[in-house]
This record gives sequence, C-alpha cells and structure tokens, in this order.
Amino acid sequence: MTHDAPLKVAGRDLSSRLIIGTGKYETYEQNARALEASGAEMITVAVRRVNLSDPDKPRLVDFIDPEKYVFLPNTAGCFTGEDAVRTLRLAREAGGWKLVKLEVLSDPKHLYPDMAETLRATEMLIKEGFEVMVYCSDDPVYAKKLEEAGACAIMPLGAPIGSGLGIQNPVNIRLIIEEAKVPVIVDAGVGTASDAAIAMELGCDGVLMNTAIAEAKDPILMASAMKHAVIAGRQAYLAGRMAKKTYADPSSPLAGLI
Amino acid sequence: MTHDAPLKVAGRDLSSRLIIGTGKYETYEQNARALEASGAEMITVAVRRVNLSDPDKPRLVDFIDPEKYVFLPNTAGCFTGEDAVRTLRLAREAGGWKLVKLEVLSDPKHLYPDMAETLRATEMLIKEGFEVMVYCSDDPVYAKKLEEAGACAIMPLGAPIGSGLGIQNPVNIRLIIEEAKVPVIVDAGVGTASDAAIAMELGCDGVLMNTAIAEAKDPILMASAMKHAVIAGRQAYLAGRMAKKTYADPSSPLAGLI
Amino acid sequence: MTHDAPLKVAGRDLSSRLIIGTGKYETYEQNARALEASGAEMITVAVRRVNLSDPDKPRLVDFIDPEKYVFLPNTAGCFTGEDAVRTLRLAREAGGWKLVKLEVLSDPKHLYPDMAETLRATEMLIKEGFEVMVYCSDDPVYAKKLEEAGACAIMPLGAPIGSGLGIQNPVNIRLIIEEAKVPVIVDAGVGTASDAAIAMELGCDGVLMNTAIAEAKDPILMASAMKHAVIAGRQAYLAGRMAKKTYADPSSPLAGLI
Amino acid sequence: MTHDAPLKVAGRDLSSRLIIGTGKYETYEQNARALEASGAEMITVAVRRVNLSDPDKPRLVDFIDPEKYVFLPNTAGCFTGEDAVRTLRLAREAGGWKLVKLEVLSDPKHLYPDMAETLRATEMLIKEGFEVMVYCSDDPVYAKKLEEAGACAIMPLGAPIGSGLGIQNPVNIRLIIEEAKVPVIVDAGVGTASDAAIAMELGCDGVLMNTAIAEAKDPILMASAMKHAVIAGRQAYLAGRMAKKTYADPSSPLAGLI
Amino acid sequence: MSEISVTVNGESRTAPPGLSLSGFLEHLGLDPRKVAVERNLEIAPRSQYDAIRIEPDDRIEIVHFVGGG
Amino acid sequence: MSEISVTVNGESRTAPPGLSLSGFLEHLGLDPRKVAVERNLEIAPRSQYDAIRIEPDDRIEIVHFVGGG
Amino acid sequence: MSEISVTVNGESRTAPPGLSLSGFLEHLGLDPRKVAVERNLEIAPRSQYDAIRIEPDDRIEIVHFVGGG
Amino acid sequence: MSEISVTVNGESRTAPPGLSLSGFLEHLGLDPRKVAVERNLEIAPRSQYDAIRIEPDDRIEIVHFVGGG
Repeated sequence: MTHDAPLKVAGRDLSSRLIIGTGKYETYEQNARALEASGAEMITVAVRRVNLSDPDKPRLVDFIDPEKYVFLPNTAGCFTGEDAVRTLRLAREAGGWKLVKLEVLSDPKHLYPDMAETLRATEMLIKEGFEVMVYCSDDPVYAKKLEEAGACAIMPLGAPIGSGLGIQNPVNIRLIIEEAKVPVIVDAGVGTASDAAIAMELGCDGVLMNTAIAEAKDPILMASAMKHAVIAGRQAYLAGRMAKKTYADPSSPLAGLI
Repeated sequence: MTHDAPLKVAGRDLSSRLIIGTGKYETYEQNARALEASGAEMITVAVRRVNLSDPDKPRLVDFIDPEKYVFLPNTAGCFTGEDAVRTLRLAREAGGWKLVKLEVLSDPKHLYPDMAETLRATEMLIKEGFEVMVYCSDDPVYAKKLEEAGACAIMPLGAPIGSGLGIQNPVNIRLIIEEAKVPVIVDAGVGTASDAAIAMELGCDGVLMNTAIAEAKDPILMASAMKHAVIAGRQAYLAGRMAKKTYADPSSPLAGLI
Repeated sequence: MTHDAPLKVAGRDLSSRLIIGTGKYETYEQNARALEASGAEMITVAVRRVNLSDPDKPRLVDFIDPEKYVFLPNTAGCFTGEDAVRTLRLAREAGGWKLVKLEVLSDPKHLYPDMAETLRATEMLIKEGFEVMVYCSDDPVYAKKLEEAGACAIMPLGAPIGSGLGIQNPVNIRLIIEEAKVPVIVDAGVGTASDAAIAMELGCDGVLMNTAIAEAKDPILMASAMKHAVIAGRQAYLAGRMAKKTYADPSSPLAGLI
Repeated sequence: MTHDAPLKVAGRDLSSRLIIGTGKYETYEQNARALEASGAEMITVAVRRVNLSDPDKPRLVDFIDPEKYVFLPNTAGCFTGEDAVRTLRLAREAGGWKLVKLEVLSDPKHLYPDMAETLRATEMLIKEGFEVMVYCSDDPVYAKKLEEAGACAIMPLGAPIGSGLGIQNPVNIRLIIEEAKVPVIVDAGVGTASDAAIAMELGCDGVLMNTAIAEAKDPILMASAMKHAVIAGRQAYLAGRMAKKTYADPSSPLAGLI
Repeated sequence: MSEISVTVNGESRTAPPGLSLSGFLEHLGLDPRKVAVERNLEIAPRSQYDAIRIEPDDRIEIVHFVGGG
Repeated sequence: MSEISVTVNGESRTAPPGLSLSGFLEHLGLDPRKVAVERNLEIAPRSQYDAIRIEPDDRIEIVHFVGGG
Repeated sequence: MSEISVTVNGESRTAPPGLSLSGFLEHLGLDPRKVAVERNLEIAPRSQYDAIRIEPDDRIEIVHFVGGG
Repeated sequence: MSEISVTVNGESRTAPPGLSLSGFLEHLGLDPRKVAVERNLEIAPRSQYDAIRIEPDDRIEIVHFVGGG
C-alpha cells in the first residue's frame, strides 16, 4: 500500500490536508470542537480591531491554542495590496508568524480575487519576507504568475466563497495542478463531503473550507465528515482509480456455473 | 455530535456500511488485505463448481475466515429464478447461512436485472426461508414491490456492474430511499471514492462495490479510501449540509476592519 | 449534407420529431398557438367525462383540428390495465384512431409507470388491435419486453413527469436506443431547450413534452425554441460530433505568422 | 410571442447570434458551404504571410465574399500586445475594417489568454481606434476591466479552444453576463449543439465556434445544427423556462376520470 | 308515463322513457359527433345511436377529448 | 466387481461401486467440510454423507465458494 | 496637567499625559500579549511598548485575531 | 545595373532596382488588392503603392486573410 508524504507548505509539515476557517461558528467553543473533530492542524484567522467598549469578551486564542495549531492570518476584507500589507504586518506582530494567506477581493457579490492586484500584493509581501499562500481564481495563467512571484501555495477557488456549489471547473484545477511545483489547495466552494473528495481526487494537495462546516446543521459531525472525505479523496488519487467503461463487466467468474 | 446507529440487515448489526465483493483480485491474499483495509464486515461470494482436476488449489475460505466475516452468497450468472434458488440452496448447505444476495440478470451487455424474474425469485426464496438482499434496477416502483415481497434489503444499481460510471440517477435513488423501510444499499456503479460519498450523502444505508477496489492500481489503498468515503458521506448526510447559494457569502467578519 | 428520414411510427410519417402534450395551458387558444409554433404534427390528448352541467364550454377540438394533427389519446390517470383498455376503447370510438399512448401509473408522487402492469396492458391492447406507444421507465430490460410484446414506440421517461429536471440517465437511454428496432421517444423530464437537444443527441427518434412548453413564461416562444432544439439535436446526432479533447487545439494555422 | 432584437456589436446589427471560425476545414469550398448552412453573418479570419512560392493557391476571399459577410480578423498566435497590434494594423489595411478580435495567448497547452497582457493590448488597440472584441478567461473581474477599457464585446472561453468539452463554468459565465453592458459571446469550448444551446440559455448574446463544426463528421449538417441550437437556446432564455420540481406534476387533468 | 332514472358520468339523471341514445344526447345538449359513449361497460358504436334505447338504471359514460400530456 | 460411472460437475467419472458420498469425496480428494453437494438435483445434507450411496449414472454437483462481486 | 486626546480604532479617546504604550493598553484594559498595535501607520514592536510614549493626536490601531475564513 | 536584395516574409529575395511597391508586388505575382504590406515595420497604405520605392535591405511583410478560428 502506497504511503503518503505529509503536505509540506513553506517547509512546514502538516499531517492533515484539511485546513479550516474559523468564521461563522455560533461560539468559539463550537469552533474549537469542530476543529478537533476535523483533525486539521492549520486554521485561518482574521485580524480585526479589539473591542474597546468590552475588552473582556471571549477571544479566539482562549479557545484555540496558537501553540497547538498553525494560525494562518488572512486579509479577508482587503481590496488593495496596501490594505493587505498593512493588515499582515499587524498579524505578524501579533502572532510572530511569517506564513500568511493573501486574499485581495473585488466585488462583494462574488468575492472573487482581483488577480492583477493579488499578484502585485504577493510581490510586495514577498519583498517584506512573508511566506504567502494566495487565494486566487482558477486561471492557470495567473496561477503560474503567482508561483513565479514566489507564492508558497496556490489556492484557487472551487466556487464563490460561502456558496457551497462544489468544484465548478475541474478542468482548470487539473491544469493548475499539472503545472504547479508548489502545493495547490482548493479554497472556497466546498459544500459537502463529496465536494472535498472530488477536489482531492483531482490531485489537489489540500482543501481549505469554512462555511461547509460552520453552517452544517451539526458542524462537529460535518467536520469529521470532511476529515474522512479529504483522506478518502487523497487515497483514491494515490491508489489510481479504475477505468470507466461504457458497458458492464461482471465481478463474478463466468466459469464453473452449475 | 449526532451518533450513528449500526447498519441493521435482517437483524444483524454491521458496524461498517461498506460491503465489498471478492471478485477480480489478482490473488486471494491481495483480496484479504484489501478487505482488512476496507473495514468491511460483509463480503459477497459466488458459488461455483470445485476444480476436480486440481482439488488443492487455493480456496477463498483459506484466506478469508467465514467466522470473522459475514459471507453473502450471490447468484451472479443466474438468469432465472430456478437457477437462483438451486444455487442458493447449495450455498446454504455449504455455509449454513440463510442471508443471501439475489441477482437475476438479463443481457450480459449491461448486466441489468430482469426485474419481473427478480421479483418472482425473491418470492420463491422467501417461501424457502431465505433472507434476501436484492440487486435491482433503480425503479422506485419495483423497489417497493420487492420490499412488499419481503426483501430484507433493496440494492439498486448506481450504474452498470463494473462500469465505474458513478451514480447515474440520484433522483431515483432518492425516491427509493424516501419510500423504503428496509435498508437501501447502492450496488454497482461506484468508480472512485467520491462516488461512494455521493451515494451515502443521498441517504443510502450502505454501498456494495467490487471492481472499484479490485481494479484500482493499488487495491489496498483504494479499499482504505472507500472506507473513509463511506464514513464521510454518511456523516455528511447525518450532519445536514449547508444550503447552496447563488452568490458569495464572506467567512470573515465585515466589522472591525482597520 | 446527410438527409434525415421522417420519423415513422406505426407506418405513419411525421416530419417533426417533436410531440407535444395539450395539458396545463391557460386556454385552448394559447395551446393552439403553441402547437403551431412548435411545428409538431402529433399531440397527446386525454379522455375525460363531458361536463353535463355546462355542455357548451370550449372544446379542444374546436381549437385544434383532428384532421390537421395526429391526436394521440393517452391513459393518463389509469392505474390498471383494465382502466387503460376501457379508456382507450372509448378514445377509439370518439376519434376512430387505433394509435394510442399507454401509461399505467403507480405512485402519484413520481408518476412513474408500473412496468409489470404496463407490459400486461400493452399485451391486452395489442390483442384488441391497438397500435401502442408506451410510456415506460428507462429500464432497458423492460424496454425490450415492450418491443417484443409489439409496442410500436418505446417512450422512456427522462425524469419525473412535470419535473423539468432534464434527462437523468443518459446511459440507460443510450442502452435502450442501441437495442430498439422501433422508435425511442423520450417522454417526460425535459425542462428547457438544451434538454431536448441532449435527448436527440443521444440518438432518440423523438421527444414528447408538455410542461416545459405550457409552464414557460412565454409558451409560444418556448414552443418555437423546442422546435429548433429538436432539429439541432437530431442534426448534431446525424452529423457526428467532434471528439472531446483534454487539452487545447488551435483553430488558426501556426505557420505564416509575421 | 416576445420578439428578439438583433445582436448589436459596435453599432453593427447581426441577425444571427452565431459567429463561426474559418479554420480546420478540408477546403475553403467546404468552409463556404458550412458558413451558408450556419446562417452566420460574421466569421473570424487569421492574418498570415502570403505564400510567395505559390501565389496562385486558393484564397479564402475567393470562396467567402467580404462584401457579404463580416470578416473579423483575429490575433491567433500572438503572445504579446505588440504582436497583436502589428497584426491588426495589417488586417485593417488589408480589409479596411476596424472591428477586430483580440486574443493574446499564453501556454499552447491550454491556449488560455494571458489576461494581464490581453488588457494591455485592449488599451493599445482602442487608443489606435480599433473596435475590439476580446477573447478572455471566464473571470468576471477581468471581464469588467475589459469592458471599462472599452472592449465592444466580452468573449469568455467556455472550455479550452478546440477541446469540445462544453461550458465548464456556468456560474462564471452567468456572473459575467449579470455585470456586462456590452455583448457577452462565449468563445471556444462548444463541442455539440446542446453546448451552444446551454450557453445561450445562460443569457449569452452569442456564441463563437470553429472546431465543433469543422471537425464534425459532416460539417455542413453540424453547421445547420448549430444554427438551430443557438436559436433554440436564445428563445428558451427569452421565453423563461419552467421551474424545476423535486417531484412529479401530472400534465393531464385529475378530474373527469371515468 | 313517468320518467326513467339513469346514471350518467356518475351522476343520477332522469330522462323521458323510450329515448334512443341519439335522443338522450340531444336531451343533454351534447353533439353526438364530439363524444364517445359507454353503456353498461360496453362501447356504444356511433352507428347504433339511433337503435340503442335508454333503459332504466343504465350506467352511461359520455366522454370527449380534453387537453392532456 | 467393475467400477460405476457417474457425472460430476458435468464431467463423467468412474468410482468403485458401493461408495458412500463421504468416500466418494475422499476418492476425489475433496474436504467434505468445504463443499456442498447436489445429487440428482437434490441437496445432499452434510449429515447424510455417510448414509448416501453413490449409484450408477448419478448426476452430482460439488460446489464451493469463490471470489465474486 | 490635562488629559491628551488620541484616536484609537477610529474612536477618539482621552488619556493621562506621558503614558507609555504599555500603560495606555493597561489603561484600556487590554492584555499586551494578545494584541498588536499600529501607531501613526507604523507597527509598534511589542519590545518597545514601555519605551513608546503616547503623544496628543496619535492615531492608534489595536488589533487581535478573530474567527475568519 | 545590378539587382537589389530585400527580405520578404523572412525570405531574402532580389528585385530590379527602382521598383515601386506596386511593381514589386506584380514582380512577385501578387494581386495588390488582396494583400496588405508592412515595410520596415511600417504599414504601407495601399494608396501609396505606386509612390513607395523598394530600397535595398528593405524588410517587407506581405500578408492576407486565411482561415482561422
């Protein structure tokens, strides 16, 4: 039985190929339990102003231990390279981490990245010494540009953030994977377990999701489903699926019938 | 976190919802290792004439222990109710088991069941005291007739046996599940892990497969992939997936941006 | 350019491969205009009790001329062979036609045919000298039985009546077409123009639809869309589509660039 | 019945919403007959060096009359804005037309556009007074940038050029259409008639194809199929399709059964 | 002489005695050319409408074509 | 005394006369616990293997479990 | 001596004069180890919290990690 | 007087000296109305074909429309 190497991002080994977001949960406590059920080692987090009027309200880090999990600060809500750099400088100071997730958005309607601005921001961040995992469109041409600019992971969207529509364009994801030398992680679009399995069967190195778990009726159970789905898809990819056939092919021997 | 009850077939509890066939493996030894990796407790087996010229060639039961796994004798290769009954009487004598899998085939081109003959054979077998799990088309009307005739499990095909095309008609599988009071187990058609996850997400009680594992480049690893896929799909079904959305929906808070 | 032969059903030539139902229209007048826009020559009609309290209310035949169109009486609403035969005897007396559409339904939830009863009714009707076009499931085995029983057209459902879900199982439709010597006409399931084109591209001889036209916002325009869709799908089938390719293939010459 | 306005591109009215390429045909004569069968009024053409060694070999313009059809010179084979501008200046001189199709390619493996370079070339061409129809990725963000730069038509790819895989990402095409004020024409990816119908049903203003016709076994008949498919899809879009339903809905009245 | 009672399309109706089927259809205001009739589970051929007499307690079905899919 | 001839799994075979089914299976080199036997279209219960005698022209099927889907 | 006024996270606030950044965070009831601070568009390194003095009209951003996708 | 040499569509060619572009196209057997010409990276307007003189070492591109997608 083939054995799988861990996912390696910017020199870091991750035993789980599932990365989860920490938004949209009812409570940080639910979030922490879903994280545990998911088996994920890396989580995305946002950088926001502290609440001055109520400094004592629950904090993410009181429920999820930055010593135990890899925190991946994101730039959700940034629409320019400058916003992104400013946000991530603060993140680096707050957490002391150089590994970040860049997203530079355009229209809130679809929350697709502005790829021209995303590429510019990637170059700015790399110049400042960040290790940049980049949320991007599924355009193989821009994926290549990002890799050439020094991105340590390419994170094409499978479908609009929070839509749960599943991988819309397997052809593009496949083309990106064929060309990439850094990890390709589908980010956004997964709605249920089979979507995650399909992404991994295409040969992705990992999957990042948030809403599919947080908005399931039972987020903890869905987190476990996603853990298994990512393993299933990865193992199926490595195992090499059977060929599809147009007609039937019996599973029991034809000889020796009474 | 919701907890799942075991799959109950004819009063028997099965902790795994994956049932695998034992055909098409290179060796019984490979078969046994795939079975172990799959976590399945129930396997289908065929009944065939012993080889008189070489009575000492390896036997299935020397590699897979009938005390440890539930053997499910099938009627693969039978085209009439009479053939099926005769075959299963021998199976019962050989193994001492009443629980059997009925398949009454028609055209070898697609290996679809002849549903009229399948229903007739089901009635004959139940009259003889068998517990009958029935391979059938995905026609919800016949699925109901089989249940009314006393079948202990309905096993609609997802696609032609050995084709690996995946679930062709989720609408019919869903309609069968909505009406059935006995377990519904998709039998045939699964080609890779996500196909199994999709079947379970539809609400099936289990999945039966053979070629998808036996004809994978690495059958042992694919068996493990299928174990995880069935768990993933089942848990996703129980967890209740998020609603699909036409547009994006951000995962990070909009408030508190610097 | 290949030329297409007309669709021949029970010795009758039909220049259009589109057959439309006459239910669910706002008025018979709208129905008549949609029929004209569709280019169809054959329509299905139901047999129902006359309204004794208001004998003068508008009648279908006052808007659609039985001399100009082929009326195909159906047995919609019948659940046994006896009901169907009784209904069609009346239809034959009312219209003087032997060509009928049989449907023997089961559960109103999905309006799928009861295939065992459908086959029995087919035999009864053929014994009485009817020419029977049969609404059936997409089970290739029963399609063959119907043909052997003497059905003059096999009409597998593409999806539940009135659902507009499109062809759910192209594999089964293809298998039916490969085996059939009588016309195969997809009946039910079409929701929009491309669904009809897809059915014809599979090699169907025709398509029968009702709701897709009657419940469109503009039924007359949708009727015209369906006329073109059926021609498009038929011609594409006859023309023989290009092979699908995994990668790109330029349409302009690579030589002679400045 | 709703009536459709003609497709208006850069002030020009086109009665057909189908645009076809002129590559890959066996002969210009076959090309001309396919064009006639397609009903298209606009064709794409490439600009290439004349053959000095054989100045008398057949010329496109001897078979397809530039007075009768709108010639749309393309920049197929160009990988930079400079190449594209140089090529189209020659095209303008050769034909006297300002309306051109820009494509700036990247990797020959997928022939996807380099969107950064495509946008730059669009700006250069518009500065020179060209009317530019732009082949682009299906990224809604770049589609908007192209429109803001002055493109007179947005031509997102449905799938890789010459692949015949059909529209891969209907979500993106839909998002582009919702935002665009200039015509959106799917360019590349169509493989058969239903693919063209699906593109039009999404609300595209037109479809451009080449290989699907030129590489069909019978290009003339496929050209006719595409004519009907584009009309069918457009009319279905304007007519407004029925709602999809999860269960059946009878087409014949339930009342009045005997 | 008193009217007779028959069942038509599931409703009970009265009619003058001795009516032919033609007369009965006319009595109901129906155009014989646009309907088909079943009498006591037997088809009544159009050619027999004048010959057939309506009897007390006849069970009659009168149908026509309506829009249907 | 001469051998008798029977049909086993479609092949004709000979056997010493008067053999029990147990003896016959042993004669064929088969382990009785791993097969099932049909004799002249009737199941031969394992408990009867010693009692059942092989007769001339018996049609015997001897089966076991093999891999199957 | 009168309080000075600064802008924190877009809100105007007052503070005692001459406070270090550490003191100011304490004044706001915030745990310095769980936040990051930007002062007049420059990152304030945690190591400098004691050295940095809050000046009138300073524009200060104080952030931390929250759940996000 | 000796011929001059020019590059046409990447191939080196010779031509009689003093030819106009019209003359040169004719010399190549090309119909001026069906081609477009670039001379030393500048478009040669059709209206100028008679006026333009071919000089030694000119780099000339002569194109026309061909089938393309």
